[in-house]
Amino acid sequence: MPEANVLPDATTTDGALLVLAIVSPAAGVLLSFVLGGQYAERIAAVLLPSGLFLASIIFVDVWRSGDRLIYIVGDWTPPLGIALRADGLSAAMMMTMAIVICAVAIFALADFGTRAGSAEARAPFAFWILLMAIWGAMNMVFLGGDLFTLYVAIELLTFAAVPLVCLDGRAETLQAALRYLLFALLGSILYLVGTALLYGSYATLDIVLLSRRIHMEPATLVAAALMTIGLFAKTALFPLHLWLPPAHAGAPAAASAVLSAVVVKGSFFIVVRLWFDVMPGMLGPAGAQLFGGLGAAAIVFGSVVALQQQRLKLLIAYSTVAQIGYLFLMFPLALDTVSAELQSSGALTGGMLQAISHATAKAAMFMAAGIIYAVLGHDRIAELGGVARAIPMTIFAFALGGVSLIGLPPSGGFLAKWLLLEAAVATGQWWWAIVMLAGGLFTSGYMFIVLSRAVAPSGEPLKPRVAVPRYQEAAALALALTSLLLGLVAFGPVDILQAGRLESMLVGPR
Amino acid sequence: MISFLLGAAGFVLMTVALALVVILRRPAEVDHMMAAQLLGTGGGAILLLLATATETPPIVDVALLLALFASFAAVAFVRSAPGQESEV
Amino acid sequence: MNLALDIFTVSAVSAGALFFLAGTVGLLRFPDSLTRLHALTKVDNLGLGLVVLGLLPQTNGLFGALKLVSIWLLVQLSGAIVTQLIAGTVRRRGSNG
Amino acid sequence: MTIFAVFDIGLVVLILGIAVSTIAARDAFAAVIGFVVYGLLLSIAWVRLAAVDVALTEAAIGGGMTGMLMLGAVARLRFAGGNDISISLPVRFATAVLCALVAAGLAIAVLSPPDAIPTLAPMVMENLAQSGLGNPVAGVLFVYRALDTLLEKVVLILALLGVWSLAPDSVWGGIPGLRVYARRSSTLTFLAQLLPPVGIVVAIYMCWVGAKEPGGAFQGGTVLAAMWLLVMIAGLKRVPSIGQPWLRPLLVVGPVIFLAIGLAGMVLANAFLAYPPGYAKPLIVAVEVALTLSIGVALGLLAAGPLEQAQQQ
Repeated sequence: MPEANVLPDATTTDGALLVLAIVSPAAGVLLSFVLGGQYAERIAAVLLPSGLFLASIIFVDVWRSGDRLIYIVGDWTPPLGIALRADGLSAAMMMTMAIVICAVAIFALADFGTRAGSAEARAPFAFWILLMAIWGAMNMVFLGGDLFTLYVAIELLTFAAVPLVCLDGRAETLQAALRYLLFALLGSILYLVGTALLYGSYATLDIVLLSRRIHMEPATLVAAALMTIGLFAKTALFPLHLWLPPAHAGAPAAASAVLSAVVVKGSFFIVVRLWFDVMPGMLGPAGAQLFGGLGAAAIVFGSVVALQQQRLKLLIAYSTVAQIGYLFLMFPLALDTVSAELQSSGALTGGMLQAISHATAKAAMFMAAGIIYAVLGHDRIAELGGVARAIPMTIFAFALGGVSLIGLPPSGGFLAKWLLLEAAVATGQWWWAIVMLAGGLFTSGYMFIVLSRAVAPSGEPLKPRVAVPRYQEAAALALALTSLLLGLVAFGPVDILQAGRLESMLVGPR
Repeated sequence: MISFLLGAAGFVLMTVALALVVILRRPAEVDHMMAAQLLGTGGGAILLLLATATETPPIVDVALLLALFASFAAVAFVRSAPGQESEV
Repeated sequence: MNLALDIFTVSAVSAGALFFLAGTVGLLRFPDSLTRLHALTKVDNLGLGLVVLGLLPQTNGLFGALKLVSIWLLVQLSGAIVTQLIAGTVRRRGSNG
Repeated sequence: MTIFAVFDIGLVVLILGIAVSTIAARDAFAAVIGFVVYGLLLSIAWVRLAAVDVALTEAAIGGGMTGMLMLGAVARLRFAGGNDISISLPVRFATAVLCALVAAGLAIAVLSPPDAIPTLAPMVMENLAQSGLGNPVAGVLFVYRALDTLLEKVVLILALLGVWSLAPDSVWGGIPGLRVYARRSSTLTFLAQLLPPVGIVVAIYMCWVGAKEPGGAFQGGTVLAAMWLLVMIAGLKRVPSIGQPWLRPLLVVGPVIFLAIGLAGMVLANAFLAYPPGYAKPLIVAVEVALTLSIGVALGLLAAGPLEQAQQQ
């Protein structure tokens, strides 16, 4: 193993930004907790935009240099200590999540705003703290260079996400939250057992060191299987998706947007880290086809069930189940047929772009659904008539989100699916292309059902139950537009997703 | 000496195991409540013997915690036992 | 001197172990919960006390010995309390509750 | 050697037996007690595996807090008359299959160890002297992997927030619904007066000894939490409302000091969470003391459960 050929990690200039990205949300959580509900919102109002600013500096930094940012925590290099690393994938995902979280925060001002001088209330206090915690946990997922640090990150993510589900305190959401907790904790434990096995075999959990030492042996295979199943449960990949629809559909709109757009991407990102960075050669053709098969099943199942839904939020939740499936199609498509290794090729770019465009589109759609619910007092799809006239901007945002989910140009979803199709053609795996095209048809189907109901005229002019603040609609529309215009990155920084990948870092023969 | 202490630890473990089987097989819940106390005494004795036999003084601290928590568990048991809420 | 201490340890610990056995036999043979409580707390506490006594010469330093004794005292205390609490429960609900 | 083997085999058989009986128990109360016993026996097993730190944690968590929490849950179920939630056969079957698969996988992994068993332990010990600590576990927790430890404490606070957020809006800022011992009992009062002073001494000792021997903030904090709960259950102290001005500062003081020292390391030492040379041990002890308090309050409130009554003015 060419371990000696590689320079040990060292903190790069600007590496301290990575620490800041993890520490400032944590500080925000602690500070809000102690100062109380009157201040939580204001602290978030300061920290979340600065988080976006921080993410964009890191993004530009990685894009310009084409190399990773590294920070060695505590001045102890791995394997003894922990390294934080930002490669192109991290930077792009951080950026996306910061945008989505900021938009959600603006949207949530209406539901969870605290007026100055009012007493602390339960839901706003919890919401702002949990939102900051999710932001910090996601940054940690993207930057953590150590499998145990990633475990801490997904624990943080779980404990921040589950309470969001039952924030409005209805009994059925409590049940959904409990079911979510059960799946998420089971996933955590399986992941933790896997890391323990890996540590036992290789005496390190650092991703770079591990990727050089790892080799095929029973303990490693068992560890990989356990960790993957655990992460699948957290990502809600079919057939472990049972918790997702009630949890995501039952939560308040702002929470649903975060849960569907942001939280499930955390565990998915660790799957990518695990298989692309730690053990690219271990998945093999059979494993890759299995991942793809589960993804395809998720697409078909999620879409078919979504088509049958009576309620808008449940439809969007099942659409998430289907869209998660797309993320796993990149595994068979990224597998190099000669070396049987997962390659950071166009398929990886396509898959990550799918994650990014789904994040923005789905957040916009859940926000739109929340506005529709607020205006109508229900979200029964059959009775949506006239709503497009009452809140045209919202329906437009919903439609644009749908355009990205279907994969029409110039949306991010289009570019993602284009890259995946290209890989399918190049590797001769036409069956994944069929699945993708079928999924697009299904998606068009349920989008058509909703939109045709929404634009249908109603008997009498619709009286909104509440006046929706303009900024709520604007936040949803902004995210939808982001998702729509994401396809244009083909002319810009799409290559950032390849920046600082491990393969390009290796010196000497592999 | 070491093997004697270990033997004693094994012997106490055996009696604890036997007692546990007896306690946990009885239908009455009050019998079940004795289990934690049993491990406070028996488990404590086993740990103390192990600590001396293996010359690892920190093991004594584990016995200390078991002793401390033996009654605590019983308090929790009694608090949760049926019949409590009827008098609330 | 050392041999004498060792003999002391062996005999005290053996006696303690026998008390543990006696306690278990008591649990096995006694007819109801209240009498079984005696077997559990009184006899086993005596067993632990003898074990502690036997191990005292083997500890190094006063602090270690103090810790051993305090463990025994703690178990004594909790034994007394647990007996009271459980017996109270038994009295309120009957022995088969 | 053989006596060790006999002892270990006996212990393992006993643990497996208790595990099976816990799973097979039809009654929730019996299952919980089986689980508590299982935890206490595990702490002996950890001692035999030379992991005294873990044994201490298991004794405190498994013997004290878990039993407390789960017995509270059993009592709630009984009170609500919902003890007979039946789990459908397919779910039971799927659970059994999953457990069997995980067990089989672990058996394969453990029974086929790598040729040379690599370990970081010598490296940990080699570099430990710099920090002045004697306990390698404390070294891993507070020196090498301090980031993980710090953020785990944030997880604890989030878990507490999750429990609190279950309450109805009307009782926000109110009092957790800990089941206290309703009847005035002189025995319990006696225990609650006598045990906590001892417990506090033990907690301080655990926290202090953690720097050089097994122990530390988590074990000390758990002991503190248990003592606090005991006093509340006996009715000597009221369960505090979560609006108390002292409560939240105590909850976050540990992580905040930890974070502050970590950030100071960026200026005064070489990196985030690095300690200035010569000051490592006093700083770590300070962090441990603060964490002990925070963990104690957090675990106590977690066990006290969701809010139930509004605060009385």
